[in-house]
Amino acid sequence: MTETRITPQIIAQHGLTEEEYQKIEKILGREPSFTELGIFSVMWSEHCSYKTSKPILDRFPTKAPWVLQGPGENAGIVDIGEGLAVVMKVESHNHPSAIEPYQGAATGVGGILRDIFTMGARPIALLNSLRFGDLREARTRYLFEHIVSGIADYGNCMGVPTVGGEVYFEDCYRDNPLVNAMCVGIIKHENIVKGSASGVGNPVIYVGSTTGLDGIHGATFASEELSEASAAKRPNVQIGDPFTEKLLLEASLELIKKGLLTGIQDMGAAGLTSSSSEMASRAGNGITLNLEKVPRREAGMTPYEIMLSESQERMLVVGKAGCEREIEAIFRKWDLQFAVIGEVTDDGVLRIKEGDRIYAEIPAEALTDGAPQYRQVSQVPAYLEELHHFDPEQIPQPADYNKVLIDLLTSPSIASKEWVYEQYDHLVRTDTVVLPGSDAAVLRIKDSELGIALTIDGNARYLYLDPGTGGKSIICEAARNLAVSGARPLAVTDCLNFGNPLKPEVFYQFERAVDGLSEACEALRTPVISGNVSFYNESANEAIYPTPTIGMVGVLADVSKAVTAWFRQAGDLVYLLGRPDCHLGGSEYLKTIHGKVAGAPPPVDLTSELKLIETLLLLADKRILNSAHDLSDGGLAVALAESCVMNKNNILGAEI
Amino acid sequence: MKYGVVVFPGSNWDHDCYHVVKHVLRESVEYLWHEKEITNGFDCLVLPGGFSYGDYLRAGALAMFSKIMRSVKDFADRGGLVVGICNGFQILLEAGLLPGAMQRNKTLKFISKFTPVKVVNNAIPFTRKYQAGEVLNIPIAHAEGNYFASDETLKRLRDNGQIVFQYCSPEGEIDGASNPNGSIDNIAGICNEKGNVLGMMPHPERCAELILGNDHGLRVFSSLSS
Amino acid sequence: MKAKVYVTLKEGVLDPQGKTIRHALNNIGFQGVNEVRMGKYFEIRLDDQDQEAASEKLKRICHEMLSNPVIENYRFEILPEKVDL
Amino acid sequence: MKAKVYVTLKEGVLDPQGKTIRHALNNIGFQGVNEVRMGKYFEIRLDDQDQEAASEKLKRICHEMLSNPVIENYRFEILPEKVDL
Repeated sequence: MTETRITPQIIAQHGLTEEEYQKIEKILGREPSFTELGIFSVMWSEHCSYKTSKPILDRFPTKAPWVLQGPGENAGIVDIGEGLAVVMKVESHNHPSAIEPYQGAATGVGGILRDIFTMGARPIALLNSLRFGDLREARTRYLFEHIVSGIADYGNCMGVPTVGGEVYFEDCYRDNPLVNAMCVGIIKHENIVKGSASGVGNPVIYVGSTTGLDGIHGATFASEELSEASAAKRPNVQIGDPFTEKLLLEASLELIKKGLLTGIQDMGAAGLTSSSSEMASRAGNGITLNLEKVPRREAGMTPYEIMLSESQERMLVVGKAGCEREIEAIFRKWDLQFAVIGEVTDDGVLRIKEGDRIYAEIPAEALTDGAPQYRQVSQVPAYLEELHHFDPEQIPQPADYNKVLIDLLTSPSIASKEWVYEQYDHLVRTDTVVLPGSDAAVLRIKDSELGIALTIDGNARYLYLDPGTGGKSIICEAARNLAVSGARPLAVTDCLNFGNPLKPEVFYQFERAVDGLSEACEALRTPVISGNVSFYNESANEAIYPTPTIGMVGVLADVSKAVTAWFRQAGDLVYLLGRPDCHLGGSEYLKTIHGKVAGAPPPVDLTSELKLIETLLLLADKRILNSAHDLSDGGLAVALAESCVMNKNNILGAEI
Repeated sequence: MKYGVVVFPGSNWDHDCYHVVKHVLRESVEYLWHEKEITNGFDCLVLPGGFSYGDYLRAGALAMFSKIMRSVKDFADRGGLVVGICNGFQILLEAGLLPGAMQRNKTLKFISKFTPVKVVNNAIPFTRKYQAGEVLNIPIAHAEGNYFASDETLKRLRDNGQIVFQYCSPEGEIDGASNPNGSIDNIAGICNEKGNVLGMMPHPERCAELILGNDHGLRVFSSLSS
Repeated sequence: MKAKVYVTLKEGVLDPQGKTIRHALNNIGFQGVNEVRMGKYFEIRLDDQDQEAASEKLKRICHEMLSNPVIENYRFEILPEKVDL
Repeated sequence: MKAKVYVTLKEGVLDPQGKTIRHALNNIGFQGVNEVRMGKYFEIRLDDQDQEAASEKLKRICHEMLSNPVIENYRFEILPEKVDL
């Protein structure tokens, strides 16, 4: 079964340490084959195993009576009443977007959509959080334009409305833009499907695009297995095919509705390897795959390449034995390529065969849960000390307050994002009641009075200055954005974008941020139900700001009580809720006007935040508010200005 | 009234047209899969918006070859009512049921926003319940809505009153400033000579209920009922 | 048999993409670019061995699908298989 | 000086449009169409009289704007003005 001789150099090039290799030998009771080494290297990578972040992620609160599915599945699920549930997740596609912005961002949207409909839910909304360098640089404008059009083209073609998001510009993202894509679906409780290979003997079916050489990570070196020619042909860019994905969406939902399958999963990172091993291990079963049956785009692909390929728009389905004919009829109706490539076994082993030769035999559980976990060293960043010596008194009073307000309103991070969201179809499915531009998007649910509100928020500068307080403040901001719209915050999906975790200063940021996020999630009763970690985000080998982005969903008992952010009519009274104390630390004013990033972010009082949310919900429920707007970047002045001019058909003023 | 909503692989707005007809208008409606022949008993066919075949090659280019298009043509020739919305309009143009062609928006960008549109011809079955010159505020959402027609086609459209909708300013002015995509003559919707086939880029099904902003689009459908 | 197909806009038909590209080229400092017209280019591999049959088939493929006769012209060249594209 | 530019996807890079067109052609009865690859075609008119200068300029135009070097190749031909395209 051995192919290439395993050498220490090959092991290192697979990103595995000597100890990890020894653990593999102990698990297998022998030396691994080359294909097995590739499979372990991908499944035990940071991206798939979370081996550095898992000990910290376990601190997140993930339980609540309304949580039907917490972290660990393709996406998280929360009950919203009337037998309905919302499925939600956010994913990052930062590095591919830095290489090819259009395709990188597009395939990011494609991936997050699949995570939702593989749970059996119809995707009903997309949001995204984008971060770039300085807009004055041509490269940044290029990335910005192509990332936005990549997201637009994919989402629009899929017929899923992009209803909200945020865009920030900060020097630290110059070479490493952040592209976080969030998707939300809706489902009846009884239709929920888990990504598990249950039912020994059930057929394992491959459906979707053919397998190519694209995106094979891990070692890129010459050996018998990877000829120079194939290395050259291995484009590191995956191309999105939204049309095939639309067919996959409709076919999958039809299969699920007719109860023809027991499990379904997207072939995402590490493609066939992660989908088969994760589905097997969740069900406590094994899977045997016959690779000669895998539809492929290139001739002469090796088992190693087939198992590690990350071609897009492919799914693994575990059908119910006996329903093969009906399943295949649905794939034919939607003109989809498919093939039965294996079956579920009861020995808990992932067995990879081509013809009658076995290339891999690995306990599935060892792949999904066997990776060692690491306790990284954490150390307070040196910059913190110096930045906290900030005395707001030495900031001179502005000579011309009007000019300051105009400068803030025209700074790219605050300015209107209409140029961006006008490229997104935010109306398809005719459910979008509050369109992009307000504090949160609100969607109605047909045949029900319920409404759901969605937002995605982040404030990297606060976390840069104090990861703990910063983490708390973005949970509160997301919750406030929902509450001002009249929705009760329910749950969080998080995308944790950080630098290299092996640097102690970065790991300090990561650990403190998760603590802050956890504390606020606990206090505001918004548990984390899904998420994603993206490490190694560096710009000119300097880590980006610690940037968690928080997707949050809220529910409205009566969607007609939704509240928007713009003033409605002259003569209305303007109230400021919450403590009006003044903090300049980490403010947009300090950065934009004085070019300073310093001080500490405003302290967060979680009990008063909870009271504020309850008050806003009460006011909305009683239909007392004509509008409500959250104070965030730029503070009170910017919030007032926005409320005056947001509604272009009814521009108003305000006397304070 | 019995409606048939045609579903191509890649259609997205089929759900929404179906919803408006069934739940808002309370008329009977069925989905028609693109590989089926149309049986009789239908009064109006809706070709919905979306990205049929991913809009690969050209918007609507590949959908034209679906089996159902032959019977859509026969249905139209017999005087049946056919409305093509956005991608549906592009398919009608590719299939030759309506004259002219669509090109990429002048901004080369996808545009999604509420847009003022003027009803120029209120004498066809789809626009009977509008006043002539009425300004509607209807969402558009497309990347290829830049309508082109040769000079003689344009002349024929004008002479026969086949121009049904034109982009305009909120006050009803038809000028360059109020043209979102570069469409010739600000054309947003046209019909065939008999007036039983309508193609329009704006989405009436997206504004057929007050909760979505306004119900200006509803009368494109309700005009057909008595 | 390999074929190259060129689909271009007819005279007098506005070319929004060509116009925008020319404009962008001037903006980044390329002088003397008088006109840019953008079209589609296809490389097609056919089974047919016989030049005549291939050309007949290509005509129909171009006319019926690859080009929109209302606004586009098409041209194609057929190359014997062994020529590297 | 007139130039023809051909921009095509690199080998191994998936071409969803070409794939879907080939599939559609088979569906409507065109047999023996083994592969369709779709790319872009440009006709550019330049002021430059000198072949060398034009070629130099075109290289930069293709590299910086008309093609995406990460996933696309380009080729161009320069024709003296009087040749009808």
